Amino acid sequence: MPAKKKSAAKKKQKSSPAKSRNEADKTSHPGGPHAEAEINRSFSDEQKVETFRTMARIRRFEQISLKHYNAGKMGGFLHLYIGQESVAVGTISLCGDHDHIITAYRDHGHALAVGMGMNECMAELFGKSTGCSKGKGGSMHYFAPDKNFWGGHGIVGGQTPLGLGLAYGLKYKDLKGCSLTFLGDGAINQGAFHESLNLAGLFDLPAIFIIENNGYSMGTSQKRSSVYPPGGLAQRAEAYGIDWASCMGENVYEVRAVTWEAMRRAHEESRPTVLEINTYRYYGHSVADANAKKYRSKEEVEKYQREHDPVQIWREILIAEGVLSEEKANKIDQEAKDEANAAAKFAEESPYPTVDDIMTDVYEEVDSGSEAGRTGTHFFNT
Amino acid sequence: MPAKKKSAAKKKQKSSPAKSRNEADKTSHPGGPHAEAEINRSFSDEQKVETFRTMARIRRFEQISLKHYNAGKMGGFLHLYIGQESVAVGTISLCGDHDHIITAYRDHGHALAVGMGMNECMAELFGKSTGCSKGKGGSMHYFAPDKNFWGGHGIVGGQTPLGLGLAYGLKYKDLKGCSLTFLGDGAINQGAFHESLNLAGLFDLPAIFIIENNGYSMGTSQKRSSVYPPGGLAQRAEAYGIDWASCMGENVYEVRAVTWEAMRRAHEESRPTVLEINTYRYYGHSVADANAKKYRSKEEVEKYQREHDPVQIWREILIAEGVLSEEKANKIDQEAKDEANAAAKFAEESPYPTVDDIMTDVYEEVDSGSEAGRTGTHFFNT
Amino acid sequence: MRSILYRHAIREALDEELARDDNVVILGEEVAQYNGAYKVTEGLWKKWGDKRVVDTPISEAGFIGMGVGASMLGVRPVMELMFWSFHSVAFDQLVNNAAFVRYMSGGLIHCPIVVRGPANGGTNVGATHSHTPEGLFASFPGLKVCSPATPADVKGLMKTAIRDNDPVYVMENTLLYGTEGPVPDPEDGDHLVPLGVADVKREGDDITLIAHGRSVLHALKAAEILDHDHDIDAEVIDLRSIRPLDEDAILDSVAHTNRAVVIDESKPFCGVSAMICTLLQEKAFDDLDAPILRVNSLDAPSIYSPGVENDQLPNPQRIVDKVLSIA
Amino acid sequence: MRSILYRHAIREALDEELARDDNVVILGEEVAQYNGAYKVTEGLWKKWGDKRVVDTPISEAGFIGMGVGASMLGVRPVMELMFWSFHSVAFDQLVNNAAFVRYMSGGLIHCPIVVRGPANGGTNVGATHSHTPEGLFASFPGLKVCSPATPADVKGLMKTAIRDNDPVYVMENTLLYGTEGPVPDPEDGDHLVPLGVADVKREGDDITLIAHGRSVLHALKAAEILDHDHDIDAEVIDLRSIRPLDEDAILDSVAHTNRAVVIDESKPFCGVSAMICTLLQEKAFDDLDAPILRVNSLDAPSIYSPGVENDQLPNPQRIVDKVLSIA
Ligand SMILES: Cc1ncc(C[n+]2csc(CCOP(=O)(O)OP(=O)(O)O)c2C)c(N)n1
Ligand SMILES: Cc1ncc(C[n+]2csc(CCOP(=O)(O)OP(=O)(O)O)c2C)c(N)n1
Ligand SMILES: [Mg+2]
Ligand SMILES: [Mg+2]
Repeated sequence: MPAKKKSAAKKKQKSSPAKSRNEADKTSHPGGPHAEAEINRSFSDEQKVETFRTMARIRRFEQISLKHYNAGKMGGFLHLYIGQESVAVGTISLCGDHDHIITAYRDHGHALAVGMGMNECMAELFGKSTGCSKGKGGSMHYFAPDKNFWGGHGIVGGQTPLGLGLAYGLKYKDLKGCSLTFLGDGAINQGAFHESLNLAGLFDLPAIFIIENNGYSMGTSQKRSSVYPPGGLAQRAEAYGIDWASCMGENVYEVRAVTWEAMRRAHEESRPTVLEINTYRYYGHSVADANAKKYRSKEEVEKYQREHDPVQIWREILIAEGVLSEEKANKIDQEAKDEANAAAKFAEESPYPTVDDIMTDVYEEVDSGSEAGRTGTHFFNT
Repeated sequence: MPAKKKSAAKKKQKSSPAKSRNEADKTSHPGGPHAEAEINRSFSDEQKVETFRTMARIRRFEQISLKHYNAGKMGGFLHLYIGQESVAVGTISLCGDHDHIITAYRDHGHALAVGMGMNECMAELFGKSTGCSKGKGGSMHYFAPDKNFWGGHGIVGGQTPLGLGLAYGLKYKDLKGCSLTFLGDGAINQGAFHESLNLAGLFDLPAIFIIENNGYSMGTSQKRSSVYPPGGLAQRAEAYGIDWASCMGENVYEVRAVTWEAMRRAHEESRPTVLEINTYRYYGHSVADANAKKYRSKEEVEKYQREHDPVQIWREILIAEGVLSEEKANKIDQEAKDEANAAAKFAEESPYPTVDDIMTDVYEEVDSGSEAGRTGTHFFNT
Repeated sequence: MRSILYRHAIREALDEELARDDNVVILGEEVAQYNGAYKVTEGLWKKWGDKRVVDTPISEAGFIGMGVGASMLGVRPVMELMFWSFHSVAFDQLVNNAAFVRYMSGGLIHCPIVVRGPANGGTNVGATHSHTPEGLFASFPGLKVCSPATPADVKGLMKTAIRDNDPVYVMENTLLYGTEGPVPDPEDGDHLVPLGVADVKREGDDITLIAHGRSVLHALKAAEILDHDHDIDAEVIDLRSIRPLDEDAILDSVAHTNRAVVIDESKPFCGVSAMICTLLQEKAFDDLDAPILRVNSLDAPSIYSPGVENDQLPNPQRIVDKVLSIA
Repeated sequence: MRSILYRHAIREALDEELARDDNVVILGEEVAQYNGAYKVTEGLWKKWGDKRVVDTPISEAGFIGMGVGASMLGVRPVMELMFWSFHSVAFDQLVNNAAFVRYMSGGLIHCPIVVRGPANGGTNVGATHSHTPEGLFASFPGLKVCSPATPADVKGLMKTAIRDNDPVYVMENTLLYGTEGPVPDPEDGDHLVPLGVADVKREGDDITLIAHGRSVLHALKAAEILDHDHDIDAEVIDLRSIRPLDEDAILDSVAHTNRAVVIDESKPFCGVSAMICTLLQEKAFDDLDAPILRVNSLDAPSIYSPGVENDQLPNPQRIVDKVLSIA
């Protein structure tokens, strides 16, 4: 994680209009104009490569999960993060010791970005006791509080007050940090999010809400679910006197530059920000999304993949910068693939929780055998 | 109710800045500039006097309720509308056959404005079976669907989706009407309101949300409960691409002119509007508000009463216009007082519901003795 | 009789009611263009168009409240909750506005709304997505709740619910959508199942198994095992409606068998199973030869793991064991 | 022992815990500058300042969720719901996030939050403001719920709740705020009442009256009448906690008296009273000489009318009548 540097404050920072790869190529820096942002100038080569590795690992992790989901190894839902890697990785690459992360059910990318291991993540998908949540949470409910990662939440918008609470806790404890709360473009129409924005603005909390706008909530395009101001979804922040920005999410430099402004504002001014980061998901809403090919055209998907793929773009930027070579990139990718396959093997070979395990982790006081946990009947199995 | 006339459409109409009585006096029309608005030019003398009568009746009704509340004749809460009369009366004076009204718990003013009788309203406060809700709803839950009045709702913000639904129903049934949904300045921070705004904008519904900003939600001043854009609370509407306006509520002409723009938009374009109407309550949040004199100064209250009292202002305007005389005004006021006292007598003499009455009005099918209401056990009294 | 899927039985009910009454409108997330997350509304948007089948944003409080408001004006909204689990974000609209508006208005207003969707565990979607709130809603006077187990029942109850003038919450089950069963042909007339009438799904003399929703299938399976392996002849009562509740059917059966086990996928604290036990011990005290026992989901949040989730839920073996302990 | 008001006992508990642990923070509508809608937090803002006692906007979902999030980081928020009735707009945060985050994280996270406020009828505020959701919340594993009846119990349970590492929902009662009772002096040491321990508020041999919250006072009054007028010696068990529940205390008493009446202000469908009956009939089947009867609020939305609301609620006379029917 990078040393934090202060960057110049801009009150209402709207990122320059979306640049496709081709446009970006025309600027002097191979990474586009945002590469010159102060926060990116202090981004070490090693960190850049690690960022690429994390993105490659997410992509491979998701691909291998998909394979095993289709083979019937998992239950429930599987919401893939493929196509959005740069968002979690770019934003979380900025996080220091007191910055905290929380997201919705499409959480694998964020989990790997904060440093969770593929084994525990994959085992969770398989529902094994070696999973990060011991097989109790599943795909939608990854957690790693030791890595400042607070989930993985299944109820749309339900995590937004929790993210606000993380910021509240930081401020309460006088820690210089912030919370990054990720939500989807469909989630912005949940009441809890609106309440959270007003509270964030009113209490001057270091809370950053990141709308990952991938264009769709299930089969509903953004225009069919929301009305919003000309500046886009993030501009709703003005209703609460909150700063906002929006940007394209395909380029790590841009994601970092825009997010850093918000983090700086949180750290230095204890003020919230709403960000809209435009991105795209390549697969269906979840793997069970039977209509994935109906509500949007093959052409739309393929065009995005061709012109905006974040892993490919970052790879090319780093190669153009001379930070990465083709060989090194391929090697990283191969390692990611191997790691994901190994994780699947690990998951496959791990045991399921036992029936007794169903009854633990409900009450902390019971698990810890404290006096409070031993008094009265906590469970009513008959 | 006035014949509806189309007035010129202004897209985003922001009323002229607040005018105190003295300023208003300086304009050519004794009723201030809004008196010249088309909708007010078609406001007949008779209607103007009736409007005054309704305002006087509300004031007197509330005063007499207060007296009997303090004498222990009622239970629960009593949220007085005194100070805000022009808002309910001005807006509702515009309503036609297909315009519908819904509000929160501070509902007596709206109830009398739609034409409910003092007897049924007062009896409801006393909890008598002759009350509009048979004593079942109480002060917060007046209803008169035959007068397009849908309550009276106790959960802050909870009525806002219902108001939206009234607009949905009108549009669904192809009726040219709108819903007026009243809410307080504190209620705007409930999630359901935000969800309703997005839905109203998205579905092009003829829904008008009227924020009666009386400066406080219980003991919390507006600035301590909300962050909002420079244009005020209504400007939050921009987050949903919805038109908005704000105005002072003390002058019936102004309230009507601004509201009519919104109603015209609803009727002609099936588009929603958010209005902020600035007003003031003279008494505590409810009569039980022990701190009413602590969170705001006596001077603040008295200044408002002196300079902005809506009943007094309307009275003076109508006298200046020659529509009303001092004597006539006094007579109307005396009649209102007598009517309220008679209503209290009616209420006092009316019977309470019986214990059996507790069990009716739960299921329509049971009450009507329909087949569906006779099948199975609906109630589980032991 | 023709045999159709549970999901198609619902669709048929919706389709018929859309045809019967112009005021019926289907609303919910992904119900129109997407054809429903679980394909229950498949084809209805295409057939009935934008006015009658409406996609909503992810704003359950907003759109359910909107449905309640519209219903007061005489529209008859049939609202889909993609999962009943999402009741938690619309709770106020569901339990205050829908349930109480009639009462608080002294009977002036009625609220003919239907809210429907799946309410079940067993699909490895974890604690937030596996709520079974039928008892929770049935505890609010003003609401009606049903939980049909078969294609015929879900069709008949759905049509009844839509015609009912009170709010009715229909709890379906994703694990039943693909089950098949006989459903009367529409050409033979309207197929309606009244609310408040239980159904004896299997007759028997030795013990009464009382269930609703998917638990009925477990009970029937358990009854077979009991018959075959233990010579115990179990009667299976399918409650179908939770409120109104067919007390007579329950009491009659237990008067005959003198023993009962209640199977209810909800958690054991409170819930429908506790209500049935309470009723029975009160109203059939002298009929009972043994305590009424219950088979519920194990009392923890719903676990994700496909390896053990089924062990958390009622299943035939757990029912058999429970029966054997008192029979 | 000194005698203080129920409301002051709560305030004392909050004050002591604010002093004991810097992480304790009080949040809610009007809790600070206004001193609390029911004056429970009177003086605390003045004493502890803006950081420790915080006014919130009317955004229950937002601020309760905020409390849950902060609690995960080790803050110990004590959140006031001005009325527990307003749970309906914060339900998702209360039952999904607070209750399940520990489970879904495999035990990695704990959520030491307290939500408190009054939950009762009897003050003529109508159906939306008279919810008694103790059974509703107790039905969610992961939550703890208590409902204290006396000043000493509310103080002791509140302090325990604040120190507990799981979410605890404390249901107070506006009609109890002004009642007085003995509470140990703080100088004699911390007064703590454990969760999960019922209290025999009156000993007796003939029948057990089981109650919680204000119903305990009705039960005690009824016991006096039964003693005086009918020579029936009733034992009164105050559950105090709903979850964890002191099953032993209930079973022991009924083993001795062989009869029970449960008094619970909630509506009769499901609810705590149904749970107690279910437990008793299962675990004390052979001890029971008569069915367990219940006294609940009449099964309709809560009526406003001051003329009859008391008749909808449990009251001593209804308890006496019920006891006489089985004793
Ligand atoms: C309250 C609630 N309503 C509905 C759902 C079902 N659901 C899960 S994800 C989803 C779409 C969310 O879309 P978006 O917020 O854009 O996130 P994305 O899936 O695109 O990442 C829906 C409707 C839910 N989980 N919670
Ligand atoms: C959801 C909910 N939270 C809290 C309350 C308690 N309460 C009733 S009115 C009120 C203040 C509302 O203020 P505002 O919206 O400004 O309306 P006003 O009273 O000024 O008319 C509060 C906090 C409630 N009834 N519902
Ligand atoms: Mg999306
Ligand atoms: Mg106000």
